[in-house]
Amino acid sequence: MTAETEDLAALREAIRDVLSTQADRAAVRKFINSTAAMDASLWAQGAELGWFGLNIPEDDGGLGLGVSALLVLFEELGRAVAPLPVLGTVLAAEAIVHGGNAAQRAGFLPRLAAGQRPAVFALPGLNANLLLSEHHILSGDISLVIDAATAQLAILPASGVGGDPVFCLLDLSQANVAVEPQKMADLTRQAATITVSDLRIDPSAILPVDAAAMANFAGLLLSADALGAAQGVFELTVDYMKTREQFGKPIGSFQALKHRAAEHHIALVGARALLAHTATLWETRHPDAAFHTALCKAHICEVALTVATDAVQLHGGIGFTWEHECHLFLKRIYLNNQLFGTTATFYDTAFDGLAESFSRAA
Amino acid sequence: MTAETEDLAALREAIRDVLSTQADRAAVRKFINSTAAMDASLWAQGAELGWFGLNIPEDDGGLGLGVSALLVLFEELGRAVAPLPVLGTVLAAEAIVHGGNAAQRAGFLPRLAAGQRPAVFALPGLNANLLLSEHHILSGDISLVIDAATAQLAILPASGVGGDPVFCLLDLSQANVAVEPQKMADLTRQAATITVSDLRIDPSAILPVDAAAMANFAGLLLSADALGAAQGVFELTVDYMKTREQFGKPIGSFQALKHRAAEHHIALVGARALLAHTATLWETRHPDAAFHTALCKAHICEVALTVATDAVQLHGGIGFTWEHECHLFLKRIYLNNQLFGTTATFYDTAFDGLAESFSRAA
Amino acid sequence: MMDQTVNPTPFYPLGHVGDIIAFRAAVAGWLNATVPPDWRQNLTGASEETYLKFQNWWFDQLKSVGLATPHWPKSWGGAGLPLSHQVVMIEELARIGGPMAEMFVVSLFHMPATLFANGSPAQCDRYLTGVRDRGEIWCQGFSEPGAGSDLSALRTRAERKGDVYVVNGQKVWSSFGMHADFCLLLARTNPQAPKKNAGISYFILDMRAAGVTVRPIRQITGRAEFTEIFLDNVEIPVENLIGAENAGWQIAQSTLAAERGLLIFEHAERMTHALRRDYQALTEQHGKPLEDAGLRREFTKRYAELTAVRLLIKQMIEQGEHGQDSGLLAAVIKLYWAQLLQNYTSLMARMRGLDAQRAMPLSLGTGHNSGDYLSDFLQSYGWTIAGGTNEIMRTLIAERILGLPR
Amino acid sequence: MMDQTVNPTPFYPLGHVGDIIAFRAAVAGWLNATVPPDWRQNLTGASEETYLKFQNWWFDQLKSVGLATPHWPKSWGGAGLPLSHQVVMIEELARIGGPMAEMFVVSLFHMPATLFANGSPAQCDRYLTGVRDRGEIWCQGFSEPGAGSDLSALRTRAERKGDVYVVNGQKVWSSFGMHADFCLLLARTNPQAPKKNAGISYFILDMRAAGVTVRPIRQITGRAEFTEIFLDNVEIPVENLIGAENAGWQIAQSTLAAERGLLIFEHAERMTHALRRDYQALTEQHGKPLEDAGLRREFTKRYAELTAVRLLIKQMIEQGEHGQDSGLLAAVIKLYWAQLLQNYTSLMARMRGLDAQRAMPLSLGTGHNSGDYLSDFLQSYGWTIAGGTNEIMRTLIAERILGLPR
Repeated sequence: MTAETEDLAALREAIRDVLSTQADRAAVRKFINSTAAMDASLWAQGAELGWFGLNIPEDDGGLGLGVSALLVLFEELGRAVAPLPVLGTVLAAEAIVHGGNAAQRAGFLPRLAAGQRPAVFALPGLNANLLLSEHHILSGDISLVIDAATAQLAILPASGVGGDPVFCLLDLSQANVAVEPQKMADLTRQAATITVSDLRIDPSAILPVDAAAMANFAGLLLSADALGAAQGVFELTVDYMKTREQFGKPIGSFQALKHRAAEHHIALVGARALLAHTATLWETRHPDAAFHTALCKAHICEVALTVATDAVQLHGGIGFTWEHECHLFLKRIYLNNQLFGTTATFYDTAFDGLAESFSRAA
Repeated sequence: MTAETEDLAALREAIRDVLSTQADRAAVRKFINSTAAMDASLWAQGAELGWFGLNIPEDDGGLGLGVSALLVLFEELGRAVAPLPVLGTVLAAEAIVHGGNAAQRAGFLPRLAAGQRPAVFALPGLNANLLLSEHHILSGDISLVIDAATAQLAILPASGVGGDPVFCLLDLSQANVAVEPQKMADLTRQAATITVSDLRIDPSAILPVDAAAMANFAGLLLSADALGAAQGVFELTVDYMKTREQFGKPIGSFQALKHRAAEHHIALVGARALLAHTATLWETRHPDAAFHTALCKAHICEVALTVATDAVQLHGGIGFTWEHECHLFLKRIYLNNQLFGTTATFYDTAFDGLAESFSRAA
Repeated sequence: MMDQTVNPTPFYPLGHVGDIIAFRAAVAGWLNATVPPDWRQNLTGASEETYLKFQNWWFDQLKSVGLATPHWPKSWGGAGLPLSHQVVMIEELARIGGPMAEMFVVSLFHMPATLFANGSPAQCDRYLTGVRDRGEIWCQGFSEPGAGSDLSALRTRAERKGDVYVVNGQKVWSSFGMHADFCLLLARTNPQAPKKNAGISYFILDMRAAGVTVRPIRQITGRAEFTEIFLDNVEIPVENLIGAENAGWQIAQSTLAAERGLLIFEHAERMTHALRRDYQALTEQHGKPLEDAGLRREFTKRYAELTAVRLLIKQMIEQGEHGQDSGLLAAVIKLYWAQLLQNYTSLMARMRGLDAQRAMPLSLGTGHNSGDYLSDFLQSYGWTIAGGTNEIMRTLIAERILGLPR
Repeated sequence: MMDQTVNPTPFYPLGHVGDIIAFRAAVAGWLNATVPPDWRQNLTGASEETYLKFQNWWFDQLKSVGLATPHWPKSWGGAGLPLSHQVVMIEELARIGGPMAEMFVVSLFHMPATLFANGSPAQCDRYLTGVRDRGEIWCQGFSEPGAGSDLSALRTRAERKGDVYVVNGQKVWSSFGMHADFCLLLARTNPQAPKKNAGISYFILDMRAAGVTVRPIRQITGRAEFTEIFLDNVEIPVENLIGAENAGWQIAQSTLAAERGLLIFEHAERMTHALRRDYQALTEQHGKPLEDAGLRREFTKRYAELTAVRLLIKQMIEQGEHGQDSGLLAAVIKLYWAQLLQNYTSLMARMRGLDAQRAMPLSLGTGHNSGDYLSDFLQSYGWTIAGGTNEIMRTLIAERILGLPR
């Protein structure tokens, strides 16, 4: 692992700059206290800066900066607990880049990149109950689709003839599609239940999707978001420890608290190295990229949850209040832990990949 | 759970008194530095005081004081890291009490109770390779039998006709039985490999044994031993923390170390309550006794290992030396963790029992 | 159900004191007949007003059979129940999953513990009667923004002026302050005292006095159970001083020691039943009993710890019954319980997967087994931070039990 | 194998410096031709004498191809290898599971780091040559029974008398002191210095001087790698003072910072290969790849941490290559590695079950992957306690990196 390239460092700074005004504490607080499903001005700003197309090829209207750039974005969004429903759009674009035909690429990717069509992507699972009939009629519902409250386009899993999973690309603004927003414990993001009644799906809108690869890709973004959020809440905590006094001394001078902070620091430093390395594996299309991604999701989300859980404790009473931002981080990280698979399942995926990598090398 | 009864407290004090002279640091050290397979004088003392027959019924020549008394003995032995190969004898007696015929009870139990026949008991497993033929000829070997280096009598698992496990009672001093001692990392106990060549087993010497119950019973004794050892090493550690100075202060005044000590204390207090309660369940023949026993083995040995692992760290360099007794405790506890099943397997047994208890109560 | 008139039942537990089996049956029978089976649903997404009404209703139900103040001595109108019977009462309440009288905790435990030991006869008479007969609600005014773990740093000032003390300052973390009639208040009467602990006095504050402003503090679950109390030239009559002037620190110790035993016992008993329900729900969700070995073992480990802490609580209760001081055991239990609760609720939130991440309507007054697993986890900080943080408890255990140097 | 004459091989790695691929191939080829495949077996249950002979033999092998002092500048007879090549050398050594030159760690790292920065030309000449040409062995005499984590409390006294310092005192935890020719010694020259750190001087001690007694300390693995050194009126010539009198504390910092990067790198690379061997052994033992979900995840978590720490080490090495100070990153790596090593070896001991509990003959010089899992775990305390305990590292990280107040 080398230090971040200059390009990425510049991108990080630019994103952080924007977020420091558009998604500062006041803005996040305002969003949370509003009934809005998304912060439209932040979305517009992100669109203008090309955030949604960072990883979309230039030929498809994106910036083609690769996965590393996307990870910088997600890390910064996490660090700011920014209320930006970007995950769905990025995942939908990834699915179309890999599985869309020329017309779909041309029709959707530039608009996704430009933030003109907020989108979502979902995987099969307990909450997915969509059926695609022999005659390509889609019916049923799928719940807890992250970012769906504000989406216009969706790539959703359905059970096809014979039970095989298929992925359908559909417009959510049609008459026979209903989107029912679902608030999450994480106040900075929303989900929705999407109900489809007898919607005809054009055969070309059935996309070939590598579900495992998509789960991994989502996991990578979520681990960057979790790392950023953990870093954010840890910085808050260290600052607080320097100023808050008890027994006539800053609480940061108490050795037991110091030692816990040191443990959090080294865990975060290790997590950051793991993530940066995994980004490199992606960029070089290394065969170990997939299992390192699963490792990131499992390990980084776990580390982040440990840090955030203790951050509230280290803040004491004030960290237990709604007004303080600690809980925004904790809840966001907790959701990241559970999205697109749990820590346990991602560790299992990582182990299988590690075993495979051992036998490949043997 | 109530406080310990007066009888048990008196027994504990009596045992501790004996061990404080017969198994003090010097005696333990002397044993470790010797080539002896056991401390004969400690064995004789234990025999005289009836330790081996604490849980053997009075009619069979024991003291009939029940499981609670036995647990007090094991806890005190652990606390003193006493080199007394008593586990094997107690397990063999338990197997004969439950599975022996009248002649075997009369023939063996009084002598086991009196410490005249050191014995061992083993369960089927990876290290057991004994076969009992159709004609009752026993052959093969079994390794890592705890306490076997000094035993005269054994109850050993063999694979019978059709592969079913059977348990054979045999005299180890016979010509076609060889006992090869195996030193363990735990310096206070030894094991052996027992090799049997074409030994005829009388049908009456094939004992009905409930292997799961015996594993549980062994687990209970081992958890008492582990708890005692953890308590012993923790007391050493707290004492050391009060006197050892660094940076001009006793290390026990450093908050980070204090907090770790407090965590160890509460874990040990909880473990002790769990063990005492489980003893009560045994004495009342409560249906939940078995799964609580598995819970004790898993949880108490785990707590003990955590405490002992940190005890060495809290001692710093001195704890890393052979001359200091820290490692005797750590190694004894580690062995307890692995004997008759691991923490993982005992947690699994406990869970199954808990689930069964739920459905029983439903 | 909340405005239904009290229905006289054939169960009168107090008629069976001395026969513990009959007492248990009577309590169980009465609870079955009294606790509305849908009370949890009714309080899910309910307004604070509904909650307040329900708490008052429940207190009245308990009062109607003499069980509102079971642990108070008969001389003060309590049931004077032996501890063994209080234990039974709590066990049965936990078994049926009945409501907790959580709004009355200070009224039932802290205030009387303080007044029994230090109150004047007139104070006892007025305020104990107020709780017993009228269900008056008390809150506690100890912590301040600058004095959390370090109470001795408190800055709220009480100046004697003739027949009153004039009080100025700010209190924080007062549970149910918005509903409280009275407050147990610590304030500094002698700022010149050489030790910071000295110079503090203990008052009864009428929450309706002029100059008292209460502001709810929303906690991370979304619930506003705590309050800040602002005191702006509030006049407290001198007869509302408890004990001697500047003796507040000592008196506060009896307040803090008041609640531990039975409250944690109730929580632990409730967790025992919750764990079983959780086991069943998870088994249904996953089709078989927790087949994931890692999570299953974590679950089993928590069960071991729950068993252990219940045993320790019973030990403490027995010590109390024999008049032994169990303050140090109480500290062990507080720390053990706080960590167990946090670990257990976090495990449940993880085992429940994405479903546990939905925003759910608040389930008021259902403690840490609301069924909203993430909320229960967040709620657990109430135990790890309030009433002595885990950190304070660890230091106390290390110094007072293990004898490690300061 | 140990007395076989050096067999000239076609591999001469130093001939390929600059072409890293060819260099790697040459190193690998040389190692294959040189490292006895049975060296681990030969050192299992071996005597200390056999071990000493083997370490010397291995040093000679390295020397014969110029790889004994790869990181020393050419001006001092080293290979002056670029860091990138040293990394390759270590990677290949780890891959083949070759021996570590562990007895020479102080000779190769601490002594030269100290002398390059603070030694006189005569000192450099004498002692660097001694290691390079004659394989002289050095040990470190810093810690004392009363000065472990707190070095400033050291009490060994050196009094100037004419041309010598007369030294009295006791040192402890000196690795390989029984084999050492020389010792890097800290002793107090000015007991009246106002700060305890001042008043300490830094000496070169000849271990064969009159009054030096070395006693091995057996550690919990049974191995005696450490020693105590007793100093009874030992005379050290004044020319063996390093730097100025009373400047020892500052000079010691350069000694302590000497080793971190490459040594931990070597250990981590070795663990990477050990982990793979362990995976295969466990898969064979259990018939399938770690089917227990709980243990499997713990194993995978350790793999994640190993990956992370290897990346951090590479980052530190690159910083070093660019002349950046990486002292704080080194502290992070030391703590991270120590905990990882202890957790990994403990996991392996547990996964191996009862088999890992046998007493096994010591496997000398095989580091923390001897194959005796319990010993490896016990050995790991060498990392969590020595060279700055975990506790010292945590405090350092909290104060120096996070800026938390003292």
